[in-house]
Order: sequence, then structure tokens, then C-alpha cells
Amino acid sequence: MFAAAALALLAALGLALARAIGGPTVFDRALAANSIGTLALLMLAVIGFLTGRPEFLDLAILYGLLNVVGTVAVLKFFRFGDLGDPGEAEGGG
Amino acid sequence: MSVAGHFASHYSYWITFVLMVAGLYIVIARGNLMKKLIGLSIFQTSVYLLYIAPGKLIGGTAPIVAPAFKVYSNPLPHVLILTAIVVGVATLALGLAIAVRIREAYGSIEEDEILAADRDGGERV
Amino acid sequence: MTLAHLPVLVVVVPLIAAPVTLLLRRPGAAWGIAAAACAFSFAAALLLAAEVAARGPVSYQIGSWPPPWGIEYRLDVLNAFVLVLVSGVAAVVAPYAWRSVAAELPRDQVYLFYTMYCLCVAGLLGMAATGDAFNLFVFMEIASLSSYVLIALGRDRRALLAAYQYLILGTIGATFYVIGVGLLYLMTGTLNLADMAARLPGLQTTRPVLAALAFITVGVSLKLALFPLHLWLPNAYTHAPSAVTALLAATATKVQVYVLLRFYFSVFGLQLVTETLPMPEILLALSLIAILSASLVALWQADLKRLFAYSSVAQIGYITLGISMATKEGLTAAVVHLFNHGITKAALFLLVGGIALRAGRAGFDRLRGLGHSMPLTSIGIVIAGLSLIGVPGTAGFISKWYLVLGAIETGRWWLAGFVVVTSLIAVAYVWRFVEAAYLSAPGKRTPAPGESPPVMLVPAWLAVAACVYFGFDTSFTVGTARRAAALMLGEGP
Amino acid sequence: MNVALEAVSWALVWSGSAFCVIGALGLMRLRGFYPRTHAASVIDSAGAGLMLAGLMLQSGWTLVSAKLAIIGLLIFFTSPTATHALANAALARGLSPDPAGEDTPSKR
Amino acid sequence: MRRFLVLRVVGKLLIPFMLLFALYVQFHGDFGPGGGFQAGVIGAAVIVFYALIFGLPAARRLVPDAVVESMVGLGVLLYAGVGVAGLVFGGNYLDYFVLGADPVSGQHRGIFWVEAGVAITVSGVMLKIFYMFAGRRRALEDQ
Amino acid sequence: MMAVTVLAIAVQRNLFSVVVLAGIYSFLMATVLVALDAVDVAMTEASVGAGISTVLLLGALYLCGGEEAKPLARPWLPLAVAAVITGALVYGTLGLPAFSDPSAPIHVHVVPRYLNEALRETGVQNVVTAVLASYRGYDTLGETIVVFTAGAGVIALLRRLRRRGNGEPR
Repeated sequence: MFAAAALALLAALGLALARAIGGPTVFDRALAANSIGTLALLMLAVIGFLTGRPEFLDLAILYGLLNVVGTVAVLKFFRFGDLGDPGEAEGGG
Repeated sequence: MSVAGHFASHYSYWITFVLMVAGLYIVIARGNLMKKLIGLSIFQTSVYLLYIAPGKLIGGTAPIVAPAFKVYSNPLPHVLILTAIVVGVATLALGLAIAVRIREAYGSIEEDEILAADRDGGERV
Repeated sequence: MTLAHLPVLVVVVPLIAAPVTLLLRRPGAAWGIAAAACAFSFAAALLLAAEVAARGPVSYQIGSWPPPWGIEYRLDVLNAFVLVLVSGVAAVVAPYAWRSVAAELPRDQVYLFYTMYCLCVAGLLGMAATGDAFNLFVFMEIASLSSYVLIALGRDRRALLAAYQYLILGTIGATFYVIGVGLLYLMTGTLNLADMAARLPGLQTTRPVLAALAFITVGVSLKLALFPLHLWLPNAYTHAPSAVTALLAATATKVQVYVLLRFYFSVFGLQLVTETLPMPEILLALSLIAILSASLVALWQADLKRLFAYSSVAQIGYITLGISMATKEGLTAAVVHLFNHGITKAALFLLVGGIALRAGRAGFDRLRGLGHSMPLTSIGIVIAGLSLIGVPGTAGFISKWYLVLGAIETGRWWLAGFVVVTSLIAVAYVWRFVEAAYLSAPGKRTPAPGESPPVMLVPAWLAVAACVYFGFDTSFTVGTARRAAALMLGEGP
Repeated sequence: MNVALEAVSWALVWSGSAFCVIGALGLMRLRGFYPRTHAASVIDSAGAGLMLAGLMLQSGWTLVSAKLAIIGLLIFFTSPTATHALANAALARGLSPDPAGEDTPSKR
Repeated sequence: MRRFLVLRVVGKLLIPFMLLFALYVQFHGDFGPGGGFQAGVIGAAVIVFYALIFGLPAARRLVPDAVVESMVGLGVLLYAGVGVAGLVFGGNYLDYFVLGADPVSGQHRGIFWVEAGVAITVSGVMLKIFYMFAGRRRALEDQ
Repeated sequence: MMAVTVLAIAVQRNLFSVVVLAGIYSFLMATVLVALDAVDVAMTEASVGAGISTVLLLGALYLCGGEEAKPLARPWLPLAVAAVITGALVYGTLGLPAFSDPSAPIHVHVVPRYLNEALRETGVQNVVTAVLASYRGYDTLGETIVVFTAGAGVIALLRRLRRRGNGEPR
């Protein structure tokens, strides 16, 4: 049932984690991190249904949001080095 | 209780130890100031499990009262750990700030280099 | 109305003062608020101590929730005593900081210094006042985080490193403490110290409780700089701003000692601590090593601040020595020494701070002939130094006296001898100052004649006067300490 | 809830989780960073999308469903963005799209 | 960051939603998971996200330093002030029972303001720390 | 569920790209916390660990330079210390109540009142919020102050100083 889905997700998490640990470049890791975020989000949703308390989807939303922020931060860091850099932004952005 | 049974029933604690020891090991063994801080936060994270895992009741649910549920997990550890997380992030932020300042003052965040710099510096002005 | 709420106001007033100072962003106003808050706390602590002495323990339920559910402030003779010490030192150091901090910190950092100062004081007071194990941790963190910052504000770049080391060790210590509390909580289901104590009998020999004892001991020992775990202290004290050194040396470690006492005697109970585990023996051994090694190391220091920092490690050894006896005399000695050493070190570091202000720093090469250029400061250091040695007529003598009494009472004459002999080492390092200040010709680095400004000298001399005063009038210190010891040993208030 | 709906929902959840595993496998097995981004997007779009749809059917017409929809939209918008930005950054940092050049981790 | 056009567009879409979510977490804390701290962190994360996409100076224009710094202090004052209000109305410190007409509404009111205080401080602090870290190199160069 | 944690530990043994891994670690930890019913904690852990800490670490990493730590010279002492501590912990926890034992002291002593009365006494459904903000509100005040301390501390440490130059040693 849901438990099976959870197990599948768990396996996927494990694989992604292996990539995150092994990944030769930092981008691999960031990619894996992003995927792990998504998988964890799904996991949460499934656990919510598993325990019969789907209200906890708030948490999943939070994961989704933070995932983006985290990934963008990592990227920005590796792209420009500086988190506060406006990049090539022109006015009117 | 048999050893295996004991192991199973205290599983959560074992994980806590492994995390804790890994974190502590990083703190003590690593010379890089940033890594030390990360190790420190892992060390603190392990404590979260130590508190929260025993609060769980199998068949229980999160402590948000609703008519459909009778058994809830223990909310008190959650409260404590919320506070502990906050303390952890505060410590992390401060530690990082100090590390940044150290980097600016010494030009390095490797502990041995810093100590060497101080030793060579000899008499301060 | 106010009187009934004093237990919480003692802590909350400096706590509220902190954000106010941050919002005002003016050094002068910040200083005024901080000093006023500390003074208020001191007055409140005195009133509370009187009340506790007259009527026994005071309990205050925060949020009106009854104790095991809500957080309780519980004051007995011991904490009230510690409160008086902490707030007293804070109130004395605050006015002193005015000039000292202005000289040592850039102007736009000054108001933040007072924010941190208030937080540190509030944290220490909160630790002393609370009757809840986890609340104690929270306030421990407030006090430690703010003290990391305060130390890091020191002028030298080594201050940063010292603060960093302190941060790492302090956090490990705090985490150990949390682990210990967690184990206790898992066994008793409560966080209230009194409730915990009530539910522990019967569980005393179970392994989690023993492990909890070990963790709490190690964690708190890290913070109180017990011998093998003291490595952070000398650096931190040496490189921190003078006012901070005075505050921390006089209060921070003392509050940790209080925490240790509280857990040993109020929560775990004498029986567990002394009989099940070889705690007294371990403490005794560590204390002896601490006293001996730190005193000897102190002898070779080139900087007066550092010298006194090592002497602090040694003096903490005396306190734990008193605890390790676990008898009434021993505990009395520990509590009295806690207080006396607090004021003595406050006096010393305040005066040394004056030298640092005039001379840049307090290396021995700048102390030559200081007796002539800064006579009041020098004589103050000598008097406080005498108290450190334990010369009769000073506060230090009283605590050493009880320590010796305790040693003799338990039949350990060699221990009494040890205390006397190690005091001689203290004579040696205080003599180094005397030699430099009075018997040497002024060197080229000696500051030009001129005292430190009165706003620094007066608080310092207040502390010096306290050293002498409590050497003669022992009714407050010894009286309270005796009652605290009796309380801890379960002989009733 | 009727049986047909139930069955559809289960099918969706199951296939979603299958896609997740496949994606993760790809993430693990594929050589080179750029191929891996494809595997990751399998997780993000197919896996997550199907699964959320299945869960939505489970929960029916409620707030929970709405939240699931929000999550779905969120992933729908953000994860391609993130992947795009990631690839962009990797390219800018000089990571060669040629799979042969992959095993020389020049930049970390 | 002209090259990240996609990111900018998505960011614009996302930011209002995130803010809304922060408010939801703040006020829904009584019924579901969440509360002041989490809401504060999310609120800070929104601005951080904005800064990541549009650059720190833009974020600083949006939420100036002075505002952030006063948020840091105000939140604590609000929390402590609720406690003092308990004193003023004749209860103990942090006593919410006395704040409302009946105990439960008093509790409600107390919890509400307390959580608001937490959220303000937390978002202020997190944002301030981010500004401090992210803007440091620039400040160094300016000197 | 616990397998995830074990994997997380494996992550921690590896110290490359620590920051990214720390973020992943936080996500996993939060998921485990959800499995343990600690929803609020998970939310906090996720937002703090994956959101704020990552950003902070990156910011600091940028300022500090991201060079690698050197390999260890003498790993034995730390290992020994860690082993001793594990020993103490293992010793201690062997006597603890088993996982999910409803008769453990923490479930019988203080908590029932929270669970049974919180709704009536505070009118808040989420018991964690009720305990956090009301029963143990003072702890939360302390927690806020801790955050405040960190914030003010960072301001104090990282403020650009006109008089002192670029953080150079005097």
C-alpha cells in the first residue's frame, strides 16, 4: 500500500544519496541534493497518508520551497562565488 | 532480554551514538574551522534523536489534538528540541562569524596554520 | 506587587535591557541602561537573599503554571547567594566598563558590547535562579553565546581564536549537559529539578542515571574549566576586553560550579555521588593536579592577565577540592571560596584592566616600577593578591581556613598541608608582581605616572574593599555558606 | 470512495514511485553530469507528478488536495528552473558537456 | 544575472507565494505544525531568495538594514513585553490567563503575540546575518 | 525509516562538499523526525538546516575560501575520545526504557496533562505550540533571546569598523 510506495521512495533516496556522496563534481551533488529534496517531499506526503494525517503537507510545501532556495544558493555560489552579487542584472528587474 | 532483542528495542539510541560519535570525531579531528562547526552541528543533531525517538509511540500520531486520534506521541521532547535546534543554529551563526573574522585576521582557517602564525608572530605589538 | 515578582525580575530586567540597548544604538544610553539594569538586579538579589534567609526557599511559577508542567524559579540559600555574587559583580563592573570599553572598542561597537553584557549577566542570573533543568540549558547558552562574542571583541586577533576555541568546547560541554539531562528526563519523565530529585530515589543505581551523572559532570566541568578541560580559559581571559575578563572570571565559572553543586547535592543526592561512584576521589585528584599545575604554570607567565587566568584555574581547583570532601566544612569552604574568589578575581582583573588601559597591555615588562606611576592600582593588586594567597585579614583566608578545617575533619592532614603549601606558590606569583612594581626601576615601557580614571578605579577599589571586608565580617558569607552546605547535605535549611 | 477511483489512484502512486526509483537509478548509473540531469528530471516530473496525482485522488476534493496541487505546481515550476540554472552554472564553470570529459573532476 | 531569465521569472512567481506561506505557517501554528520560529525562518528565506536572484543591493533596498536591525530588537521586546503585561495585569511573569476576558482567550492572545515576537526576531536575525555574510566582501572592497 | 538515518551517517563520514551534504543531511533528518511524529521539529530542522544553514555556510565559505582540509595527521586520539564517549553512552542507554514503551516515565509523568488538558486550558490544538508558547513559554523566551544574542553577536563581530581597518591585527 502506501508503505510500498514509501519503500520505493526510500530506495530512490538511497540511490540519490549514493550519487550525492560519490558525485565527482559539485554539480552532481547539487543535482542529487535537489532530487533528494523532491524525494523527501514525496516521502513526507506518503508518510502523511500512511499515518492518516495528511495535514502535514505543509511540511512538504516547505521542503519544496527550501529546496529551491538551497539549490539556487548553491548555484549562485558556484556561479559567482558571491551570494549577494547582482550578477549582470540590469535595472527594471 | 536477549542481546538481539535489546539491540532492536534500543535501535534509535544506536543511531544516535553513531551520529554523535561521527560529529564529535569531526570536531576533534578536523583542523578546518568550518568543518569543525559542521561537525558540531551534527553532534547537536544527534541529541535531537536522543530526545525525540523515545517520545514516539508506535501507533501514536503527532501531538495535534484531533477527535479521530487517541494516542499521541510525547510533545515535550519536541518542544525541548525546537529550542535546541534554535540554539544550534545560533551557535553555528556565531561560530561562522568568528571563523570569518579569523580568516580575515590570519588569512587561513586551518587550525595548525593559525597556531603556527601565532607562534611565529612572537611578541605582539 | 513588585516584591513578589522579584525572583523573575532579577533576570528579566537585564534581559529586557539588552534589546533596548540594541535599539537605541547610542553608547552612552546603552551604558546607562546596562548599569541601571545591573544595579537593579543587585538590589533585587540582595532583597531576595534577605527574604530567603528569613523565610526559606522561594518558588515562583512563571506563567502561573504549577511546577512540573511550567517552569519554576526556585530560590534557596545557595542560589540566592550566587545571585548576589553575580549581580553584585555585574553592578560593579558595569560602571567600570564605561571608560575601559570606550578605550578598547571602536565606537560603533560599544552599544553592542552593552547588549552582550546585559545578555551575559541575564544568562548567568537565569542559570542560577531557575529550577528547571532545560531552562538552565537555555540560559547557559545565552550566557555562553554572549560571552563568546564578548571575548571575540578583544583587541588582539588571538581573542578571536580564543573565542572560537571556547565556542567549540563550550558547545560540546553544553551538549553533554543536554545529553545528561535527556537521560535523566527519560528516566524520570520530568525536567523540574526538585521533581526530578523526588523521583530519582529507587532509580539511583540504574545505568542511565549514572551515565547522566557522568555526562553532566563532564559537560559542566568543561564550562567551569576543571583541570584537564581548562584549556580554553587562559586564552579567553587573556585576550578578552578587561571588563569582560573581570565579569567572566568572577561569575561565569562560579555559576557553573553552582550548577555542579546543584546537580550533585540537590538532584542526584549525596549517596549516589559519593558512594556509588568514585566521584569524590576523581574530583579530589583533579583538583589537586589543577591547583598544583596551574599554580606552577602561572609562575612562568609573562603577562599579568594570563598569570591571573591560570591562577583562576588553580582557584577553581580549591573550590572543587571543597566539593570533593562532601562534608559540611568542605562544602562551606567551597561556597565561601566561590564567593571570595569571585570578588578577589573581580578586583584583580579590574585593576589589571586599569594597567592595560594605561600601558596597552599588562606584560611584566610594562609593570616595572608601576608602584610609583600607578600607586593606587598597585596597592590594590597587592591587597587582592594577598586575598588570593589567603593571608589572614582578607577574604581568601576565610575560605582557605575552612578548607583546612574540612581536611582535618576528614582526617586528611596531608591535604591541609597541601593547601598551605600551594598557597606558597600563590605567594610566589603575587611576589612577581610586587617585585616588578616596587623593586624594579621603571623601564622604558612603563606608563607615565598617572592613575587610571576614577570611574575605573572606584569600582575596582570597591571590589578590593570587599575582599578585605569579607575577611573580617564573615557573618554573611560563612553564615550563608554554612546554611547552604547544610541544605545540600540534607540537614534542613 | 469507489473502487475504480481507488484503483486508478493506486496505479498512479505506484507508477510514480516506480519512476522515482528509475530516476534515482539513472542518477546513479548514468555517466556524466548532463545525462544525469535527465534522470533527475524524471524524478521531478514523472515521479512526483504521478504520485501527487495519485495522492490527490486518494484525498478527494479537500484542502489536502489543494495543497497537493500547490506542491505539484511548485515542483512543476521550480525543479526545471533549478536544473536549468544548475546546467547553466556547470557550463559556465567549464564542465564539458562531452561525456568523455566527465571523469576529470577539475572543479569541485 | 541576465542569463538566469527563467530563474527571475519563476522567482517573481514564487516570492509572493512564499510570503503567503510564511503567513500561513505563522497563523496556522495553533492547528498544524508551524509557529513563529518557522514562519520567521521562511520569511527570512524569502528575502534571501530575492537577494539571490536580484542581488543583495536590491534586497537591501527592499528591506533596509535599519529595519532589519530594529526587527531584531523589537521581537524580543514584544515577547518580553507580553510577559510584563502579565505582571501589569496582576499575574505572574508570562501569565497569559490575565490577558483576556477569560483564561482561554487570554491564553490565545498571549500565544498569538508571543509567536509574533518570535517570528519578528527570528526573521530579523536571520536576514541580518545573511546580509552580514553576503555583503561582507563588498564592504571590504569599499573601504 | 531508520535506514535513512544510517545512510545519513554514511554521508557524514565523507567530508567532501560538506555543505551540500549537510543540507541533504538536514532533509533526511527532518524526514526521520516526521516519521517519529515530531512534525514541528521536522519543520524547524528543515527550514534551519536546509535553508538558513546552507546559505550561511555558503556565505561564510565564500569569505573563508573553500579550500580542503588537510588529511589527518593523528586520528587516534580523537577516535579514542569518541570511543570512550560511545562507551559511556552505550552503558547508559542500555538501561533506558525500550523504544515506544508506553509505560516509560516520560509518557506517564508530566505529559498526560499537556495532552489531555492543553486544548481546554489554552484553546490550542497543536499541543507542541501550547507547550512551547504557554506552559514552557519562558524557555521560548530564552530561545528567542538566544537567537537575538546570535544576531547581535554577528552584528558586533562583522560590522565594518571605521577605526580598525580591514580586521588586520594591530
